[in-house]
Amino acid sequence: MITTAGKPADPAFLIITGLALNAFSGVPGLFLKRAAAVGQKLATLLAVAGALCGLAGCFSAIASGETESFLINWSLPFGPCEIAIDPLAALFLLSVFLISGCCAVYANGYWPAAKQPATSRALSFFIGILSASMALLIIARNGVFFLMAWEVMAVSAYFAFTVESGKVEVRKAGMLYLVCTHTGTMALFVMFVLLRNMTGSFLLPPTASLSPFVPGAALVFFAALFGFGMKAGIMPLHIWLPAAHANGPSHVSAMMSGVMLKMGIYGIIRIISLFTPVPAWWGAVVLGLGIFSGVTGIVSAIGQNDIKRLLAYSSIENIGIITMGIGAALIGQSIGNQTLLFLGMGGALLHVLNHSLFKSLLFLGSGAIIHATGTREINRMGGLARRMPRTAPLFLLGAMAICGLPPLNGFVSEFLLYFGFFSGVKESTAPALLGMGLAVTALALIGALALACFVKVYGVAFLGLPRSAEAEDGHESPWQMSAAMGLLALSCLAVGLLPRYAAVLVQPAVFTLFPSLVASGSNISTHVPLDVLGAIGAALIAAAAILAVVYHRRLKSAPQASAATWGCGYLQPSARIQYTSTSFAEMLVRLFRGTVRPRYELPKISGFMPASAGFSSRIPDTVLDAAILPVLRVTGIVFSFFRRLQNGEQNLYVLYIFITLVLLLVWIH
Amino acid sequence: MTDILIHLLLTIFMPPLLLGVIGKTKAAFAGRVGAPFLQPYYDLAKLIRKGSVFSDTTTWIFRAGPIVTLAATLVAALLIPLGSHNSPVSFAGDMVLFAYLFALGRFFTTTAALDTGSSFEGMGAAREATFACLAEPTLFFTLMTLSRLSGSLSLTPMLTNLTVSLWFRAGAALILLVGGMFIVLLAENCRIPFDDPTTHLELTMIHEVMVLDHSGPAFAYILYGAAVKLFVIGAFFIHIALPIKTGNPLLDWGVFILSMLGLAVAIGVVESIMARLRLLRIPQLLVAACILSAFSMLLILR
Amino acid sequence: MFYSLVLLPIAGALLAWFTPSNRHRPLVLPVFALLHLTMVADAVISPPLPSPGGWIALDPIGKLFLATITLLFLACAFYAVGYLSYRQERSNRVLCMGLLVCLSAMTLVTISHHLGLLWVAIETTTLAMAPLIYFNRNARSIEATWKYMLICSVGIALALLGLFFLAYSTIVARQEVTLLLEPLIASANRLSPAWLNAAFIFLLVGFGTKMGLAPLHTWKPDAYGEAPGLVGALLAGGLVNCAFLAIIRVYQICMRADDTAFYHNAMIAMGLVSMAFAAVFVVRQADFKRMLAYSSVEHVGILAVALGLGGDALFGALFHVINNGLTKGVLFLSSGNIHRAYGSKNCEQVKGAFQRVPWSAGLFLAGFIAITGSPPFSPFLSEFTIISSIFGKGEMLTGALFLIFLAIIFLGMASSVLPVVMGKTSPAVVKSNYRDRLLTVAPPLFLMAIILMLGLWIPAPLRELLQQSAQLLEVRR
Amino acid sequence: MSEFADQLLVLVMLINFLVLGSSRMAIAIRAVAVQGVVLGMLPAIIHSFSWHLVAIVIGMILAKGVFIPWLLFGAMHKVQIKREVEPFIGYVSTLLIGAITTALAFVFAAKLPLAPEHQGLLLVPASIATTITGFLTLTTRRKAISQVIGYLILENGIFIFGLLLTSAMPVMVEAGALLDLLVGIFVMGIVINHISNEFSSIDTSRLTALKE
Repeated sequence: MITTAGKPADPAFLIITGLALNAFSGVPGLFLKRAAAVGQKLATLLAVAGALCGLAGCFSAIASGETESFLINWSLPFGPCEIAIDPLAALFLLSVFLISGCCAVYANGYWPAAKQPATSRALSFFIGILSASMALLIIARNGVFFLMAWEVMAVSAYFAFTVESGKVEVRKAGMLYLVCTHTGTMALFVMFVLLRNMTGSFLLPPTASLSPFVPGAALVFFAALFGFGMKAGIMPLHIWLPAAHANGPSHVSAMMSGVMLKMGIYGIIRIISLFTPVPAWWGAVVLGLGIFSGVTGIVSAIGQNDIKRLLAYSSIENIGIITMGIGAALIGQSIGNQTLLFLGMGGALLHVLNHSLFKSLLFLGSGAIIHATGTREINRMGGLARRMPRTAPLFLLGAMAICGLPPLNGFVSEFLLYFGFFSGVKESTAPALLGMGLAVTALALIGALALACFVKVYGVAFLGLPRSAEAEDGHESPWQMSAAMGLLALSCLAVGLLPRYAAVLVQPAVFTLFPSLVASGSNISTHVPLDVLGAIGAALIAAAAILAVVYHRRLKSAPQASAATWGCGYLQPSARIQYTSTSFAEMLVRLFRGTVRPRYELPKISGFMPASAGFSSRIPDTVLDAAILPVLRVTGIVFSFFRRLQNGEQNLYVLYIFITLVLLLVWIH
Repeated sequence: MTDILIHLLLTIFMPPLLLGVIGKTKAAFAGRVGAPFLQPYYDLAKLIRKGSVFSDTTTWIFRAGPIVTLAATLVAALLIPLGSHNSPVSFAGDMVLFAYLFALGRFFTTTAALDTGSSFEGMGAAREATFACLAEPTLFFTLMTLSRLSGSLSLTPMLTNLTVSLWFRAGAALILLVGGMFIVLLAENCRIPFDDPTTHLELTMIHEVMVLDHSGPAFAYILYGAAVKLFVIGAFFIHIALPIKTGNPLLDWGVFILSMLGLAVAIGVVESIMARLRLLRIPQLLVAACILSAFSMLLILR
Repeated sequence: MFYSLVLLPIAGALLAWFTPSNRHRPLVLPVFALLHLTMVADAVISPPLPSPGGWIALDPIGKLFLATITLLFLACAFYAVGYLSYRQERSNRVLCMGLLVCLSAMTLVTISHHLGLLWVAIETTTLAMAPLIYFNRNARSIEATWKYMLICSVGIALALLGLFFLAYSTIVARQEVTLLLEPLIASANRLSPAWLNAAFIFLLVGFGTKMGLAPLHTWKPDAYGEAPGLVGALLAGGLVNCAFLAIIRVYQICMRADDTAFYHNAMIAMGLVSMAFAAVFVVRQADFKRMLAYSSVEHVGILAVALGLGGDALFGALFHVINNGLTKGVLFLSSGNIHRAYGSKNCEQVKGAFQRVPWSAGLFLAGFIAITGSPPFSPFLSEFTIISSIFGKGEMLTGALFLIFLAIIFLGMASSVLPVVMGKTSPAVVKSNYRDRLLTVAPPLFLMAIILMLGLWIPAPLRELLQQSAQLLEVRR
Repeated sequence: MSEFADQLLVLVMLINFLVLGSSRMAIAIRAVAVQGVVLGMLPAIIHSFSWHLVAIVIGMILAKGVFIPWLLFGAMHKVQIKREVEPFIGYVSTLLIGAITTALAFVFAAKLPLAPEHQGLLLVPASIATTITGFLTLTTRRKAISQVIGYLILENGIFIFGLLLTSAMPVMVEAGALLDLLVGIFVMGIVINHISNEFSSIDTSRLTALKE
């Protein structure tokens, strides 16, 4: 139905082939009931082929820097349907294809069809649909078509992460997710309709073609923020996110956190790009939301003891960082600070890519831990580095990357953002200056908190002694899992060491968003010394290597001994006296208890010889537990009051008819 | 070229001297003769030759910790200008790298501590990570103030642009800034009143408790790394506190060395006349530093 | 031709009545349903000439409704064979006959252009349905039947009064006294406004009761809850649409009056109130068939709002008639299977239907996703059209309320449907040997396939038909 | 002629009060039967002769005067219920409300824009008053039989209005309407029977298992 056919080497052709392969990947498995393992292998093969195809398409689309669009002749009454691939779309497609390919490989080890035939079939199918629908929504240029892909994405993600629906918490998480995503989609309904009101068509207008000052534009903006923010998990719309990420299979969590959240970001960016330079307050709102989610997200993450919940909150934090970048870029645009515009948007976009790399890596890593120990509770882990020699360094790399440490990719994107914010501080005046100052401070605080958070995760889960029998029995995961993680880790390192090439990926997307910048002749590399950054990263590695060689020589030339850890005189230290996840975070949680509201269940100790008692602590979600649930509860009470209207008394029912009649008659009168 | 050479030599060889000066000052306050100025060098030489004991629990992280930390600190040392001389490596945005290199060091120090599985080292790691969260904003406030003052985004121009005359123009702001930075200097380098580098009492410490299990060359790396860190952050601090410039390159080097020694003496004095703070007070002091620097930024920006 | 459309099911009903074997009798249903379908297809493609006097004619609106009804009936007929073979212990004579009589009456509703005839046909559907609701013959079903009978009778009586008012308005205005649609439409702007208003109100309340607009919907949950699944499907997908068609006919007349603001507002208000009621009752609804009833209340509310809005929403409303009808078919048929498999329709007891009746559970879930307006199913398209028209007209408050109610209803339905389908069957629940069979699964699957197809591709003839129908409702001044 | 019609209509309204005020079911059933017969005669009085008219009159009288009362009496005997014990609103109050609504019906009818030939007739107020009486019975009485009676009264009210336009209504429709109503009542009768089988009572306030 595509009116303009693409050549085989065409980026659009490759991308659509990749998309179709992904969508189809789980289908053969559905018919291979007896041979589930074959179905899964086939699904992997198709998904990987789709991913390669799609990646090739993305790279060539970015390289060409041009927009290809096609009109599709569809029969739905919403005007013509267009799909288009521009560098911005290609950038987001990059993470879709990369992560879905990795997850498909990973699934073979993590969720082997041989062990779970029924669920693995469903999982392959829905993951295929999920990645295809994400790719589709990225290239959709008709609002209704976008919404269709969007909702298919939302629903297939639901089915993917609730495959183990026998578990209560999975169902609860699914329910929460479904309601939230549906609410968000409704906001998008409104948004696209309002947009249609402005343009007269459901086709997305060209970049920078709408005025943000006409009535309704602000409403579009807020509807987009709500609808897309709900999906992206911007605080306080993140309520579905922790439970959904925690309770799904890990590779689904990786897809959701690594890619699906970004669809929200994509939506926000795409919609804002339709407007001519927007007023500064739009940027301020976005920036404020970003700062709020970033700080609150990471503060909530630190207190978590469930490794996947923790990663989920950290996703909220990273989404916050991305949002900060977008907001700063908008402010930069409106105050005419080109560096800020460039680096805010460039940093945000690069962070989108980076986050999908390292967060997927970490989720896959957490999957490996769960595979090994069967628990998500960090407090029950420990000593896994010895038992999982392949996974541990990969996870460490991911943890370092997410903390934004050089020489990894997280540092590069955060560097761009810092640089942009600093340039704002350096040059701008009062209100924007305040915003940028806050942004720098927030980013610094987030960085330090993230570091504490991931030191805790890595240290408590992988290092020290096993805290439970499960951790004691931990084992390395199959090669497919390590391979998927290895590829992601490698990508993290590559972006960190070759930031110039990462900037090349992002650059065309920034130009697509702000066509006026093309004329300026500058690009990210002219603003930021990316080569030096890469070189310093290499130098750092070299320095460490030299020091390591020296150290190694010294070690060899002197006697070595091994002994138990020094217990400071304590004679029989057991694994249980180690610092735990809870105790590591205790100080920070206490510092931020206004935000995170920890709940402690203290043991009751009474009498002489008290029985054994337990202490547990839990960090509930502040927004969900303190705001949303009480409101829902009150609503429920109000509703149950109204439900008495239908109390089974027929007489009353007749009375309703009469009253309706009378009311209508009175109204007309 | 000469300046770079001097920079490298100073960075490599001077840091332990500062420790020696601090030790001597404290000894003087205590009425003792004290260890010689060069004692830290002897210690390092001794440690590097010594054998090592490793805990059964540890993995390669434990060994990598001191190495990476030292490497990161040394790279950071390349970014900081000493006195009025430019740093060997300077580029726009290097202050962010500067801050994050220390973060990298912190990451490895704390994970290495957790690698031992000791509850004490875990405690130290938790404290280190926690207090860093409070110190980090102060550093960035300072960086923002400096970049605004100098109109640049690189450490060298930011710091070398500071002059004595600035003290006359914006003295109040700079005093606040110096106060904030001094607190961060002490906290980052684990000096009294935050931490006591001389004791090895487990329950009261942050940094020292994390390295309890390290021995031999690794411990040498750690000690040396700590000294370099003190040197680097000290150099940063000196720029703000004593922006004295003579115009003569060699004279400037002298001024710088003297200032650094003076700083070491000052630290020694502080350590001698103050007691270590209660742990609960430390966050308060760090937040105070943060407020000082934020206020100073406001004064400059207004 | 018209007569055969109406009389064919009657012949079927007689055949069913006189078939002695309880086992073979249900086979009459699919045979006649197929015959009816072919005849309808023929009539839709080349509509026969209107009857002399214009009492009976097939306009585009009628075609739409007729096609929906016959499709739905076809699915129900096949389903009935499967269902009744499972319930051999009970005589199905009345059921088979009632279904066919109902089909006949529903057909008559869609083709009659005389309001009196229309009324008679609708009343006939009401009566023919009563014994079907009572099929299970227990205390709950008799209660439901009683309430259904009484409330609907009162409603339909009011509609009759409304018709009288309408006729009287022609007398007062000294026009030709008639209840024929076309003359009334032609003379609508000359009719006495006061009587026309009164007629509108009574007809709205009367047919609204039948349609299930809140707060006139009170019989709905009881009847839908207690009737067998296929009867529920016909009630929700067939009778509701018939009543809506009656309202559309009235609306066609009223839209030609001079001052139509009240009609618009009254429809929108009734629609929103219905959605609000549905929202209140769907939340924490313990009985999943009653929940479907409230979902039906919600959707008639949506239809009413869309009709009240006019403009683009009319296309959406008419399309939604098809979508809602067929989707409700899926939901009721599959929920009937689940009900059978568990011997209960309480969400507390019915959990994890995927394990017992995977196909039905899957269809129920898919139907839920469809009815709540998720792509790629067709209700999304119609609901989106309606929403876009609400906001397109700048009715922000209506739109906001509309969306809030939709969201609450989604929450309520999801929290009932998901545990039923996914969850884990508790060991305390009685084991049953009811399993999915071809005849009980294929019909809803067939409907689901249509919904999916319409969600992705609207055939050009259908689109044209919808547009023509919408134009009939459009006011041309 | 119209004066006689008016007198009959007054009778109809008085019967309304009788039903509202009586607790005995037998009285109510008979009263409604009488009301039906009276109404059946009305078309003959108002309109000129036609076969169409004859059919309606005979049909009405047979259905409302004979068949339905027979059905209701049958149901009543079967369940052994003679009186409405606990109405939602007492008899005196219902009578009072009935009186007020009847008065209001007159006021209201006077304001309606009637065709000139219908001005001053009692048909419209009687129709409104009877309809409301029907509603009143339906909402205040608990027993199923009483509710059927209420429904009948409601029907009668509507029928009275229909008299205004007998000439306008084609036979087929009118006959159809009549037949439908009749079948409706018939079905209700059957349902009542089943209710009494199922609950051994036809107190509809017991029929409240289905709610919310």
